[in-house]
Amino acid sequence: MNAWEKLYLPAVLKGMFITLSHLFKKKATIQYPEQKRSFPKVFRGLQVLNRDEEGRERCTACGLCAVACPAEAITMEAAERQPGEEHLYREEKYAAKYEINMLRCIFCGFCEEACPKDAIYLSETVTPANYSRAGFIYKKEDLLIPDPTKDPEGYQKALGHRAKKINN
Amino acid sequence: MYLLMIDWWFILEKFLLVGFVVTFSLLIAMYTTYAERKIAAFLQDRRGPNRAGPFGILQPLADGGKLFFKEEIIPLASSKFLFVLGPSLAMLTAMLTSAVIPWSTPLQIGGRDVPLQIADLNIGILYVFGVVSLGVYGIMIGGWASNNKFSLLAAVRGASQMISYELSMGLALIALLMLTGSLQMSVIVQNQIVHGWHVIYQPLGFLIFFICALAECNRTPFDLPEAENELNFGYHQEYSSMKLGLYLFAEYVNMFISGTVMATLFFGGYDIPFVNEASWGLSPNLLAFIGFVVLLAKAFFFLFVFIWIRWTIPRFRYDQLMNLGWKKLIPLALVNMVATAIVMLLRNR
Amino acid sequence: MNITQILFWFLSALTVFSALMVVVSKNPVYSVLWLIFTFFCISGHYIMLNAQFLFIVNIIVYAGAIMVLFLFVIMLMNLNQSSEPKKHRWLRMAGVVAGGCLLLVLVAALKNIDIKKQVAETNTGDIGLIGNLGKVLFNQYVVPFEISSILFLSAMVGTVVIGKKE
Amino acid sequence: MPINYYIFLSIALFVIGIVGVLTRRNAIIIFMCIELMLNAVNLMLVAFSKMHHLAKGATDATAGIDGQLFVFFIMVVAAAEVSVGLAIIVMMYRNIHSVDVNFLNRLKH
Repeated sequence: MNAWEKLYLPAVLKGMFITLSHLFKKKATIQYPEQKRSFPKVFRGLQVLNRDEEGRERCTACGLCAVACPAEAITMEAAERQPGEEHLYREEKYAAKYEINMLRCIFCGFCEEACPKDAIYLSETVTPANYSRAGFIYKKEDLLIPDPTKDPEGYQKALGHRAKKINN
Repeated sequence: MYLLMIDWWFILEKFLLVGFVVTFSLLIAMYTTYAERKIAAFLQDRRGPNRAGPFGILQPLADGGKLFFKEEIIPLASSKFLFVLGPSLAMLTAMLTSAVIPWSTPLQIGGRDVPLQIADLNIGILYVFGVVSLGVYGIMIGGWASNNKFSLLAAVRGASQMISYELSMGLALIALLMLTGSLQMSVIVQNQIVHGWHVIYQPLGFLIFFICALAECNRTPFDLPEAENELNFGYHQEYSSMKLGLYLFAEYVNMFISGTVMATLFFGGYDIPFVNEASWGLSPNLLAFIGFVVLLAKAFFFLFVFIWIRWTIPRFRYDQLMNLGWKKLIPLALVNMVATAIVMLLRNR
Repeated sequence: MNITQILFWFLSALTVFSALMVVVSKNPVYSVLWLIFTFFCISGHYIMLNAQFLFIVNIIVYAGAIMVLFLFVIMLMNLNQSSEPKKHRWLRMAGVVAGGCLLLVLVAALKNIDIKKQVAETNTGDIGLIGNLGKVLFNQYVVPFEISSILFLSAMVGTVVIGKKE
Repeated sequence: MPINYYIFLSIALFVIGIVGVLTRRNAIIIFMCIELMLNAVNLMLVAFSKMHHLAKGATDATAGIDGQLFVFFIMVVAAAEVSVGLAIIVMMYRNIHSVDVNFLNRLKH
């Protein structure tokens, strides 16, 4: 270094003007609750249990998703469909209990790929916060998508554009 | 200057002035914390606090409220009195300096000239110096009373830093004093109104003074006493609640006051450059107000530069800090002093 | 009693009390702090005598530099009261008695001197102002002033030599 | 103020300093007591200088100013003394791990 460089003053001034120039640049912040970053097409968010067009649950409790799950986050119990419940369940067998432990889930999407009935898929919701660990074990009620016959808007919203690709 | 004569109007007006200056500098310090965060954010392409009130204007109030309602912790093995004394001293010494700053030209109220300066001591600069040298105690007492080895180390570190930089600060000022021939702040400002700002004559002196002011206020790149991330948070490690708030606040008050001191000593105080505001024919009160605003504008500029430097230049290592203080700034200040003396001698011949 | 006298007595009482606390305090750090307070009181006396320059120099030099050094050394050595063993009780008594005797003798000797009627002027008089002091200092006393700078230099060198590790 | 008040005040401070030197064993405290004694003398000198000024100020404007200059020089000497003295105390602490003056009676260890 020569004497001029050893003074450090020019370097300091240069640095100062670099930071000053940032004063006038566009801000990178996205103000989250009001503005949201758009997700890529392949984004994998929270799982959702799907229904068909008549509002019947698609899941038959075959257990393939639980087998495919590398994190062993999925538990389910099967039950047989009783007469008179045809408007609730699409197949003869259904999941009486279906839980996903969101603390274990790694959002890999294997469950979605394993499912032969298109019953489970990953939506665009990001996992929300919760006060207790128990709250992160999502029950079937938490996972089920709104009924399209009763709440078509909520159904479309929960579906997102990702699921449309699957349904068609 | 006879200090003990009693004139009740005089006392009343001084009380009002003191109250005004204190509340005003506290207010400014409050909003400097906001400015610090906002400018830091802007320099880093962020937005900064913008939730409390429009543009986050109420953020300092929210911060203050948070500090007030936090739990007060006094370490069991600390000396309680000194533990409380530390932050109070820091705040006190930060405020005391403002007593000799001439804020503007005198007001005229009811036929009386009311000078906008709390005390026009003829040892004005030395007074500033005395108070600055007392600023060490807030840090040292707080650090020692916490009974924590990290805060003690930080306190010792801070004290030696402040003492070292006081020296070059004083030497840089001596050259300035040779120009004015007086230590009185009002005379120094008057001299600049007549002859032009001192920064023209003393650019090197100003640079040294500025660097030392950074070090005295414990601002980056000299914020070793409180180096929070690599050196364990510094002398106020054990402090919580409003006592921590006082320490943090004292830093901002210090910044504001040192900004005004620099404006007064080197940038003409309340003087507007290139114009003769007395010839505008305005009323003296309006002129005083304009002068006050001008001084504030200069002080705010320095505040901005302080913050700007903080978010640009990384922290010094301790040996680098001492090297800069003792081996660079002091010889430079001495050279500056001698050069000024020689030039003055030659010009007088 | 006018305000000057009230201030004088108040300051004097504070000075003596804090000076006593310097000696009495167990903890060296408290001693240092009380000594600083004593210096402030003495500075207050200087203001009363209108010796403004000495007032500020007292604060800068004593309170701002010397006492910081003391505090520094004490904090670095981490001395607290347990590390200082007390002198024997009778030795301490002897010290106090000897000091008391000196006080008695001095007071008795100076009680009836003829300058007793003289008055030190408070609040007025310009000789304490910095300009006047400076003129005399750099005319009549310029040689002692320069010599004191040599003293400082030698003290600095001495300190560095003593403080250096072999 | 009458000069004898100042005289008695500084005598009191001086004696307190002496008592401190005699009764304490901590070298730093002893040192501080010496500073206290120096300050007692300073106060006395300033008071005397003002007394002289009052007595002779009408004929000689700088009467009594030497007293204040002496105080200035005493402060200079005190500053030099403290720096050297504290260096000695630090060295002493480094060698015998104590600042107790009673340990200094043995000249070697």
